[in-house]
Amino acid sequence: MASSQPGTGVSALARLRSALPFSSRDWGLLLVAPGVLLFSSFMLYPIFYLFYISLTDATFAGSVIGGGAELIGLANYVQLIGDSQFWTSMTTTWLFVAVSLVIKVILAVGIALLLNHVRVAGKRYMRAAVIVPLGFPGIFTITVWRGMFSDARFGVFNTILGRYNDVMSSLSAPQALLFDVPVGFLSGRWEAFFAYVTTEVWLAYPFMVIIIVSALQDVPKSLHEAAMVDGAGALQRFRTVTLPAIKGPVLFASILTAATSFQQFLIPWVFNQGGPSRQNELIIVYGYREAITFNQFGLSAAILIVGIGFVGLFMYVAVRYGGLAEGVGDE
Amino acid sequence: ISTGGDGGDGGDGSDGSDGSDGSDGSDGSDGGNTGSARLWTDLSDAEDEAMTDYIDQYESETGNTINKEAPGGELDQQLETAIPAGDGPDSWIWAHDWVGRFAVREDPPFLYDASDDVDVSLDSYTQAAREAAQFNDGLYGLPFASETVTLFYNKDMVDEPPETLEEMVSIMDEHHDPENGQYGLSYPVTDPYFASGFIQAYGGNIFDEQNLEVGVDSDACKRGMDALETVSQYVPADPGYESQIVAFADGLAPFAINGPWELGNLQESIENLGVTTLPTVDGNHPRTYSGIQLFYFSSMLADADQSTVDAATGLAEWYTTNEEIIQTNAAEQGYIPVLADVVGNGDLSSEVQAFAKQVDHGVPIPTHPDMDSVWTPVTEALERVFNDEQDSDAALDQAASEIREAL
Amino acid sequence: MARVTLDTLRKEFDRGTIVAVDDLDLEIDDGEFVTVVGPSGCGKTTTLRMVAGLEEPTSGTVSFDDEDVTDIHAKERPVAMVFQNYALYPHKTVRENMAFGLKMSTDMTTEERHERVREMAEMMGIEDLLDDKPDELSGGQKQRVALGRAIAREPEVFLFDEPLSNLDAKLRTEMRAEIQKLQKEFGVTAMYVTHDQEEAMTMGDRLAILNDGKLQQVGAPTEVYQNPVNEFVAGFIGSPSMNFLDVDVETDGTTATIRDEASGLAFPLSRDYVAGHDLESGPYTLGVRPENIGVVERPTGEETLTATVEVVEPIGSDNYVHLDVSEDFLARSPADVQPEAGDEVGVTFDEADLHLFDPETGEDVFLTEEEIAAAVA
Amino acid sequence: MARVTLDTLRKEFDRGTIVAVDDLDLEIDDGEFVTVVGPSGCGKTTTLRMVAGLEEPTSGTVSFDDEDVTDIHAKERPVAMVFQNYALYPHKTVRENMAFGLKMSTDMTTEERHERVREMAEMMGIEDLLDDKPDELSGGQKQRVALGRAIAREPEVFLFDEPLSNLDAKLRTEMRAEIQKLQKEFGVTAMYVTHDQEEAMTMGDRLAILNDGKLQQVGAPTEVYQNPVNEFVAGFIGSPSMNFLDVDVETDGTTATIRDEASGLAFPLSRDYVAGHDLESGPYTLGVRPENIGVVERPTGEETLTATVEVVEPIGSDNYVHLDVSEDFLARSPADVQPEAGDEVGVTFDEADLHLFDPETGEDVFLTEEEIAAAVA
Amino acid sequence: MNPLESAVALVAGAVGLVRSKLIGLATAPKRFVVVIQRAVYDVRTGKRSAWDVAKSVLMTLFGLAMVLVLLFPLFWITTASLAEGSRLFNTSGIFPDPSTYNLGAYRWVIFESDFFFVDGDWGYPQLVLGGGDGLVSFRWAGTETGPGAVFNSLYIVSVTLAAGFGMIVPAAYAFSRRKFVGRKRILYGYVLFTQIGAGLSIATLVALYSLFSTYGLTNNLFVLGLFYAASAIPFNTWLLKTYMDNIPVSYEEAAMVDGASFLDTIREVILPLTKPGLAVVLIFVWLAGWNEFIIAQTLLRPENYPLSVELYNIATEGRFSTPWTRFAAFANLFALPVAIVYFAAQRSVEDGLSFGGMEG
Ligand SMILES: Nc1ncnc2c1ncn2[C@@H]1O[C@H](COP(=O)(O)OP(=O)(O)OP(=O)(O)O)[C@@H](O)[C@H]1O
Ligand SMILES: Nc1ncnc2c1ncn2[C@@H]1O[C@H](COP(=O)(O)OP(=O)(O)OP(=O)(O)O)[C@@H](O)[C@H]1O
Ligand SMILES: [Mg+2]
Ligand SMILES: [Mg+2]
Repeated sequence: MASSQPGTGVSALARLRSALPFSSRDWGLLLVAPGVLLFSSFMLYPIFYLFYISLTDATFAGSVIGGGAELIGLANYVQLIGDSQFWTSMTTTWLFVAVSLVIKVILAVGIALLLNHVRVAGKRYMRAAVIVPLGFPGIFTITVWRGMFSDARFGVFNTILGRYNDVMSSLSAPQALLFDVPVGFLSGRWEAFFAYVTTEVWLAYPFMVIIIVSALQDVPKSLHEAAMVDGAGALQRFRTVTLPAIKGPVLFASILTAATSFQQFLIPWVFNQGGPSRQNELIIVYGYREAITFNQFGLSAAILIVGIGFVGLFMYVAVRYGGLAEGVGDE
Repeated sequence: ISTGGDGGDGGDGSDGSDGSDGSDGSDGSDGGNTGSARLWTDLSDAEDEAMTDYIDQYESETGNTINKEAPGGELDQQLETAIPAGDGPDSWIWAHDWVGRFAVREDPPFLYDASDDVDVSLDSYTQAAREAAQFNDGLYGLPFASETVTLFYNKDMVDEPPETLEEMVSIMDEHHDPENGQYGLSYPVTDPYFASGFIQAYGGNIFDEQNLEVGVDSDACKRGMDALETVSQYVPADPGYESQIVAFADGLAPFAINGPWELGNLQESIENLGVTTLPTVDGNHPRTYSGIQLFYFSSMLADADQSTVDAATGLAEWYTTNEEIIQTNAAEQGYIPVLADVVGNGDLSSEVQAFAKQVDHGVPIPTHPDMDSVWTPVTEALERVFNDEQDSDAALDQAASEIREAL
Repeated sequence: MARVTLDTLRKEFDRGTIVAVDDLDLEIDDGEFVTVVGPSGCGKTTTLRMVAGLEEPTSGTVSFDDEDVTDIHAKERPVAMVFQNYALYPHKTVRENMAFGLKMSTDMTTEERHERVREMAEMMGIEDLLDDKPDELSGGQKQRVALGRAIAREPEVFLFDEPLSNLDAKLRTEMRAEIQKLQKEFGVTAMYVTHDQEEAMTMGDRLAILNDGKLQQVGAPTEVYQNPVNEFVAGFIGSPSMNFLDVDVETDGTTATIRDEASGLAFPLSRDYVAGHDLESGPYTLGVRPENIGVVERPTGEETLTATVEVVEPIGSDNYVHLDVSEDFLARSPADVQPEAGDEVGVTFDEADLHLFDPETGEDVFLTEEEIAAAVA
Repeated sequence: MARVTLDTLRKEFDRGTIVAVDDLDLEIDDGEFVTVVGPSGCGKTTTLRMVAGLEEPTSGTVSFDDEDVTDIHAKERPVAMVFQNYALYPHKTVRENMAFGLKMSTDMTTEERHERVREMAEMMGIEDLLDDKPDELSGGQKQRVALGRAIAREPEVFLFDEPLSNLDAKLRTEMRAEIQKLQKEFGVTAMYVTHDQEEAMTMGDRLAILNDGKLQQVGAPTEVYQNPVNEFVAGFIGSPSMNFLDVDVETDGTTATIRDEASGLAFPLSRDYVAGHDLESGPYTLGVRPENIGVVERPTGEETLTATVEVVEPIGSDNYVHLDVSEDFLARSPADVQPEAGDEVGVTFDEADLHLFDPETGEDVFLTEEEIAAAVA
Repeated sequence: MNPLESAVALVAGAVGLVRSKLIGLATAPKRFVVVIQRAVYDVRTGKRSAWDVAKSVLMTLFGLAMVLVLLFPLFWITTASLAEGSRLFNTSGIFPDPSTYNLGAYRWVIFESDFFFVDGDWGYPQLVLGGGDGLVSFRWAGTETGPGAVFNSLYIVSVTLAAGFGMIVPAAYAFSRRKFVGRKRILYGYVLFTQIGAGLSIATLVALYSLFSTYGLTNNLFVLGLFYAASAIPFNTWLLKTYMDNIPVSYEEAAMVDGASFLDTIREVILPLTKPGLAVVLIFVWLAGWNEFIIAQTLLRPENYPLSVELYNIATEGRFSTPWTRFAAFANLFALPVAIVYFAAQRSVEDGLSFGGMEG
């Protein structure tokens, strides 16, 4: 056999290739580039622009577009920190994210478990039906929910509560169990908050259900059986087999939906514009209102940049510690 | 980039050729001085149909072209972006409350001072209307109707329309029974526009535009507020507009306080509908805010050809001074005339007359550029009071201080 | 620990269209190790699962020590099972995996449990892995953990479903020994399902052969190997498997000859043989194992048969000589017998090594009904 | 069809930290069948993938018939590959799967392709499956389709990556014969990767043993079996594997004795042996295959050694007798030698069957450098 | 496959999916009866205990009840779309009086609104021979006002789909299979941006408008379609990449060894195997272009409004109130086809969204 010949054509070529920063293997970049380009120009660029606005004294849209705004440095941010409405909005937003997330997860896990259970007949159709809300436009469903939450005596929920009261009082239940109808779902601070959360949960549960169902179906049957043979009852099997298996996907879905919740705009806007008395202005509504109603574009931009910053930070932490980008790092 | 191909943009029918800047009136070929202008509206179906017919009429009479568009959504938001981008309309129709807000804009300006282009005498209009179209000596539009809220009543439930608040309260007492879904009144009481009549009944001003003074915490307003609180006890628990109107429309309340825009709808659902002025409070007529409908002149006209300016202002002049139109609109749309001649003659329907009378008692909405800084605190104050969260005096005090801080 | 009795155990699937297990009777003594073999789909797994309580029998009963457990839930049976894919809880450490069964079925304190697990782990040589997660382990290590988990509970019955089939040959040999050692040490009754010849032959005290849901034969491995009750068992046990030939026997009661036209076989049986066996003329299936066939490289003409060599496969210690006697006819000869492909060779075998089967029923023709029935008891 | 030459072929992964294939030289003759074996991770798959063009060598060349194809893309090499998991396109029918290669690399019409596929399918006995999708097939059928797909293109070089490892024993034997038959029929050059002993021994014309990316020995299977060049090859080839014993040799040039304290071994070598081999005193590793060890049930004391039986595993035709000579010391004896566990037995072997390896390098001590170098050429 | 063929195939696939699901749904009662008969039989022959059957029945009923509760808003609004008048509430109960149900609102949507044709003035497509810029050109005949919002929506969505798929699929493939400079960083960035979507659009509304108007791109359906595609890129690229990661590389290698070129491999192997993933991406990208209205309303002029904007305009049409019946009818016609496809694609969606392999 021929002995080793260092410097044959191949190895020389290979060496040359590895010396270049770009090599022929990088043509994958070409496949990615158009998307990155389109994304950057339509998504990233506006963010930078928004950041620029946040450094100006722009008052209304026209002063931005018409170029009548002047740079004023970080004054808007400084003003923000001193604005009590900003802190109200931040707290409300985080509370909204947290509360809706918890309810969402519990509800979605419940639905997924039930609609994946052997004893439920026709569960595939039920699953298909249950995810349908995701296909409807938000402006439609949210408007409908606003209608249902109407403060009116004849609003859907108030009617239901009224019927409930009738039934309860006919059973001569104590007064404490009755509701004080009509409940002003949209005119009380916590009532409105409750309405937001309910709607948000309804909007987001389908995505979570899908992901949990997928995960449940990936759990090997033999794990359940192993636990059974090990003497574990239904509850313990849920804890030791099911729960760990769906933990990852639930975390994943939680991160994604939480980030969306954080940016929820339509619900508060359509329901009562973040009211009553600006008490429920989620961060985006707050920013939007500062710009549109109060002609404070510069300040509004600062608010929104802070909002985007939070989402970015949140996603970063999630990606870092939530294993969200698993498979990204295998280079 | 073409958007053609699938018929996606074929929908623009008649105005396909005319670009989007609305300032190319000069291409009106041989006519020489005919032009085209772009008009934005946000009207109900019936209003829109009527407007289309009038515009056709105008076009055939003058040879000018008017491109009427309904951008939908919030008209002011559309304007906010479109005008600075040079893509706005030459004229639009809206109540006068935006005059101040837009007139103070510079870099770029939003409105066009048409003092030099308008030939009709401003004296043709009522005084309130005349004032509403002007701001700091500029003429930014022409008025054609006014509106305000007044009292609707169901003749099947109310034999004689009440003259005083006491009379009204006693009728309401008769009917008010929320347990059984019966109410005394349909009235969106937390909306300052609706609530203004009672609050200002004693002569107070929520906001005094002339002197730039906040008056919402004045004693007069506080007394007016008591009156408002009195009637508030008879409305359904939800102050939202839709939940209010339904009670009256379903025949469950004898009274509603609402505007002319509901006239058509309510006539449909209530067989015997009556309209009258708001009852007096301690002998005072409630001073409701009134809005004046204007043809606004947009800053687009500043750089446009003269023919476009003529087309736009011409339409406004022709429309606002055409007695026939004003008369018909009053009859069909419930528009309250502001053309002095029409207001004077007695050909108006009783409903419109009632509205017109109420306008007379009322005051125009202030057009100060920062009125939103007034509305929001007042709305919130009203909500707090309605929800029994705060005493009415304290609420008004708080609102006043918030307004002073913001202005 | 426990005697396991299966009594006319039956399992149907899909409303009776599939009979996975067909009226199985089997008794496994206390501490006995029974291997269950059979082709794919013959019902091995289903049987095991019924014993574990993971599958409900259609009819029949499962008893442990005369106590009928058919209706008792899996989690209450004193059974441990090792699954083919190990079924280790992926999110638990090795320690937690092994302690889980104890936690569920005993009221030991955490410390006691950990102590027990440590002992177990030491015994299995995995004490260094206790804090690892399953996916950090190699196949053999996983297997050990699965075993350890099963043993830790000190079950009375041990069930194995092809536990070694995912391992490579070397590891398989090692683990085989380990399992046997542990089973003996704890004296646990064990049922071991496999489709591996070597495991089947070497591991069990007794071997049960299933086909099509029916029990074919139960017995000591060598017994089954030497005296298969029917053609199926004969062909299934042993590797390379027994050669079969369709033959005609001509007999006059004192002498007899086995003939096969195709290959030119004419094998006279001895008088003793004929006298000792109750043979009639007619068609039979002749069976003879590869290792019982002699290959004579330079045929003298005195051999039973001459045949042409098709292929010679050297497997190191021996050669597999493929002959054209019938399809897939194989002789296993010592490594020093090395004919070339195409050579004519002589073929010999001894009448004592012959098996004759009824071509219809497949049963060994010399066995009585009773003997055949006894083979499965 | 084509001679395949690998010239100092090398593949590094992870920037040189992993050397998967270490300067491999190998020449495969036109029409030759070479099996490649070695432990897991030794670089078998990587080598194959470099021949197929799926992996770019770090250095070295691959040539077909003296034409350097190192830089030629996989799709242009006249190569067919059968993957371990078959890699049948799950969304295509069997027919489409088999026709795909033809469609891609020839300009046959659809009809011609289908005709060819039909022929292939008939040959492989899968003509009834042509319209099925892969997941409706059993393992063996999938394997056949994968083979058919590979053959249909009439490649010049055939590459197999453990194609049978997912099949059960019986099917494996069957498919083994099938592959060999097809390869001979088409005369295609073939490289066959496996870690199965039997496949390695029986399938190839030559056997190449890899360890740690390095070629250890190439040669006819029996040659490799009988004369392994080093301890690794000796231990790797043959099943059950060779027994190793750490021994001391005492020699005075004419006589020599092999000693092992632990087991009490003292084996005198014959004068002829000593004269014929160049032996020095010192430590060695002694290797002897299980089948070369005789077990005497009633030791007379004349045997080489006496030892205690640990376990006897009957595998039907033979018994594996585990002895306490050293760890895992195994003798393979005929089925009629049946000692009980715990029995004292005599152990014999012949000096001709002994292998002696250098305990440091592992090389066979009787081979010269040249001979060792020649073993891989 | 040319674009037309793939579009046809896409539609045919969707129709097939819907059909099979609907057939399944239609035959469900029959299967249900069989299940019940079996259960009865099993109980009678003692194969199952009555309690066992009862448990199944209870669980199923529970599931059914839950589905009904969850879908209540949609059901409720559908009844509202059938009601008389324009109001959402009636003082007599939750649902409008069934005796007043009528299809008036739907008639309005079809024959009077701008849904299909402006002002509901229906036309029909006509091919014109010897047109200006080609042998055959196409125009709408029989309508004075021209085609309506649905055509704008479809146009936007087709641009979004074409651009989205054109960029998402190759990029996902590259991320999954190739190594290249910056791969990790870009992917990381995408993951960070997956959820900055709807909120971002509102936040950057003005910035966007000024960007678009600077380059004269307002009122351009094509550019708007591109914009939606851009907003869909990060999440869907990542989604599809994850899906592709689970397809064994050996299929591609087999194809390569079979002599398939890169493009052949993509077409014959990768794309067919990625189907469920593609289905999900299709749905998500579609929804991105179909449902958005805030940006559309800001950037477009009325003649180009898609359905979503028209819907919003109906919602805010009244001075102070929403004409509910019309709104509901419009929304139902707008969203129902999509929702039905979504319903039918449940299997693919579950497969395509499987992140089960992820360890938390
Ligand atoms: N849940 C089930 N539903 C329907 N049929 C089943 C089910 N489980 C097993 N079967 C059928 O029962 C028969 C026996 O299956 P079983 O799994 O017991 O075979 P096995 O001997 O374990 O096979 P293998 O060696 O392949 O594991 C097969 O025909 C199988 O198809
Ligand atoms: N893509 C890769 N990146 C990094 N290391 C690799 C890669 N492919 C193979 N290796 C490493 O190269 C070595 C040889 O791998 P290879 O797959 O060729 O082994 P093998 O002999 O085929 O093993 P097996 O019998 O397990 O299939 C191993 O150490 C493996 O971990
Ligand atoms: Mg099995
Ligand atoms: Mg390999």
